[in-house]
Amino acid sequence: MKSMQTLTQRLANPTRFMELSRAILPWIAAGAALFIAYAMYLVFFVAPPDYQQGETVKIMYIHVPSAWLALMGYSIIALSSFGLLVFRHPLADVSAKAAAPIGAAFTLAALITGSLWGKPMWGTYWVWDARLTSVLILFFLYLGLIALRSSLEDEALAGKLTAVLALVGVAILPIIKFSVDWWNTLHQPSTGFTSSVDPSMRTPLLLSAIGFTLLFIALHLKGMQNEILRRRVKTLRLAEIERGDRAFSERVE
Amino acid sequence: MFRADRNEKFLAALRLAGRAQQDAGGPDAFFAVAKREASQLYRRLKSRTSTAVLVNFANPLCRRPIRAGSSWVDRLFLHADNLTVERGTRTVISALSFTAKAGEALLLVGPNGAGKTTLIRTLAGFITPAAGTISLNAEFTDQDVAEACHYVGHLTGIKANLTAEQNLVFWAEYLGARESTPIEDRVHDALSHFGLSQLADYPAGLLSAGQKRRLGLARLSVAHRPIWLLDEPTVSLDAASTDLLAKLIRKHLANNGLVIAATHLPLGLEDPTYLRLGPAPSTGAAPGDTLSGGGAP
Amino acid sequence: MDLGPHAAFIWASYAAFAAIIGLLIGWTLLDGWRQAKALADADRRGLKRRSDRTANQGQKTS
Amino acid sequence: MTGFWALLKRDLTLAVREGSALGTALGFYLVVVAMLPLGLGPDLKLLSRIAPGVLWIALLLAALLSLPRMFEADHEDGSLEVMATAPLPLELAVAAKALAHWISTGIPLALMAPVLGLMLNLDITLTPALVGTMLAGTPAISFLGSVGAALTLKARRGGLLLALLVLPLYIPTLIFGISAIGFASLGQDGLSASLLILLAISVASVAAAPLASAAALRLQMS
Repeated sequence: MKSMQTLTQRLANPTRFMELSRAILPWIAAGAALFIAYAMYLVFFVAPPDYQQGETVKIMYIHVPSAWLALMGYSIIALSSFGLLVFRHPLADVSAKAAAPIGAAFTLAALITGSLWGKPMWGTYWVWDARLTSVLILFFLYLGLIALRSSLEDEALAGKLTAVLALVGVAILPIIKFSVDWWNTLHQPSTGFTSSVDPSMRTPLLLSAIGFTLLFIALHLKGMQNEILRRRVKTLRLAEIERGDRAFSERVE
Repeated sequence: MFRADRNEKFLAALRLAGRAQQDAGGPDAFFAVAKREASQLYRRLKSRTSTAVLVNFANPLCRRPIRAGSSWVDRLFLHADNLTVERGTRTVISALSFTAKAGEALLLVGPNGAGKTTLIRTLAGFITPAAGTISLNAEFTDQDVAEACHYVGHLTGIKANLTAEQNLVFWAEYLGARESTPIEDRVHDALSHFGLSQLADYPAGLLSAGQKRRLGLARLSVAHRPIWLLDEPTVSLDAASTDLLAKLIRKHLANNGLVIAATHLPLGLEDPTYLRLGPAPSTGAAPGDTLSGGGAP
Repeated sequence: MDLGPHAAFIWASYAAFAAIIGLLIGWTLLDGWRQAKALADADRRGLKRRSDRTANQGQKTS
Repeated sequence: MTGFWALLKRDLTLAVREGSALGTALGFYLVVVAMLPLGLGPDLKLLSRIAPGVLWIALLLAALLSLPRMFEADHEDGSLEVMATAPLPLELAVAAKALAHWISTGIPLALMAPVLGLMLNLDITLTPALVGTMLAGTPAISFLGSVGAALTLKARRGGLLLALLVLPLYIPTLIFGISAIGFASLGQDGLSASLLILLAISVASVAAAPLASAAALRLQMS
């Protein structure tokens, strides 16, 4: 915990963070593009069809990373919320706010690809099975976070309240997962990286997962930069308004 | 409802208007005549049928917008004739009569709860008086009094999510009739008059309380209305803004406008007439003192 | 690259995925550009942040 | 009449700027529809039979969420009173606001219904009938809702009271909406009869509701 502390402290200062993130962002983006391109090449030209599903298994290469990134996104938000409420880390709120839409987008992608994958496999677009339903509920939690934050005027308060909601969400998520699993276990056991997926399919899946994770991090850093710039613009405007107000009232005396 | 003969008269009016349009040139004259005919019809309807709501619905078609910029008739006046207004069970204003003439400022004075706000809201048409009438002079008789008034209450009427300029453009379009100067100029003049032009494209939510208040007052000068009803306009205004407001009021009065304000601070006006409401202070001035009284608050 | 009988679903899911992630990337870049422009506009209007103002307080004579 | 378009334009810009009103309504719609199978169990045949009814009722509830804000926002910052002194009568102002509510909430909800239909295993051929009936029915929801919003403007728990007042008014729209979809599923041409009645209800509420709302607002302001 000690080294992590100093790292986050060093990043605490927004300008310091801007310089650092501007430096590493292009590398991450390039890495993401590289991994994704190579993974897609493998998926479409090299990977063998599944013995049962045939070619539709190709959807797995984007469905599984999306579901994984949906969960990673929520854990980033939970971590940032914890940092904001406990350590009062100045950038935690920015990180939580930037991660929410990206996580929600990947959750939505996981839902859509999952339902399109479900049609050939189970005959209907939407099947109320445990794993898809859990991802759907995760999507609701994301919507809740974004809606709560956007409906409060005072940004600082909105950040803290959303952090509380995120922590409540992360506490309840395993319970939801368990109850939904108990409620209906139609879905095949989750394709862990090492389990029944045969080696030739595992490498593209791994590469695609790494690629999309890098993409997530790149988007997250860029989102945080935008948020910092937006707050800077707002403080500048408020300063000008306050100075304008003072100058106006001094003008007459 | 339209009997044949009335129909005939209406058509005759339209034909007359058609001919009038050729010599006067331009559709405006045609609309003016058609509207005057319709408004007379509307006034007969209004007096006879009790369903004010339904008739009100036909209102927009027969009203004549107040021609802005044209030299107002300097004999514009607002006359209240033994006005009685009740709030719940309490009679707040009883048998009050007064006349306010163009170019005059009428300041309502009196203790809190004396009915200043109630009188202003009655003039603005929000409260229907228990008895008595409020009317404008002959020139605007077919006008609803409220439509000739700017009402400035305690709230600013500013939308936080719109920029300062968008707020004023909306009010100019919504309140103003067809006016000579284009909306952009009116908005820019209003913003510069109140020292807000620097913040024109900032969301109004970011502005300070004083600036929001001034933006609310700027509404007075973007839409052209002869009568200004101000309910304690100087509350939460600093000295500089009060001075600007006084300047705007003086310009409005010079332009034959009429201002009725409930205020504690004298708005720096030369010779406002005072109308005391509520129980007479120890100086013994009778309530509802007629205009000539002019006792200092 | 024959995608078998259910090719339509594979293409549909990749297209949907690309659309969502593409929109996300596009929106993030657009937002970044807009904030940078707003900041540049604010600087052009001579607004100095408190820290900048105190920083160059020394040099300015006024 | 320029005031009418100015007010409509302003309300639509505000609806876009404050995205959360629409977002909450859509989110609520999604959650209500998604909760139902969790309650009733994942039996697809049962779900597909009750799908139209569920989608319609969830739409009514979702539309209710954003109704209280229709007049509250303007009441809080004083714009409502200034609007009452405008040349445009209050009835047309209320009509503009209800129309803005329909465009910014009613239509998106109706267009989202087919997506949720997938979750309830709604038979795809019914989707056009579903969206059609919803687009025909939602004007009545916005305009009748504006009456409720005007009545409960100063009530403390306005949202709850509004739901109680307005839901009974929605019953005809609900009944004819569902029957129109029912006819469509049987493939008869009965669809046009129920749909026409649904449209009649909507047009009637567009014409009559503003009168009641404006009268209620005038009382609120006096």
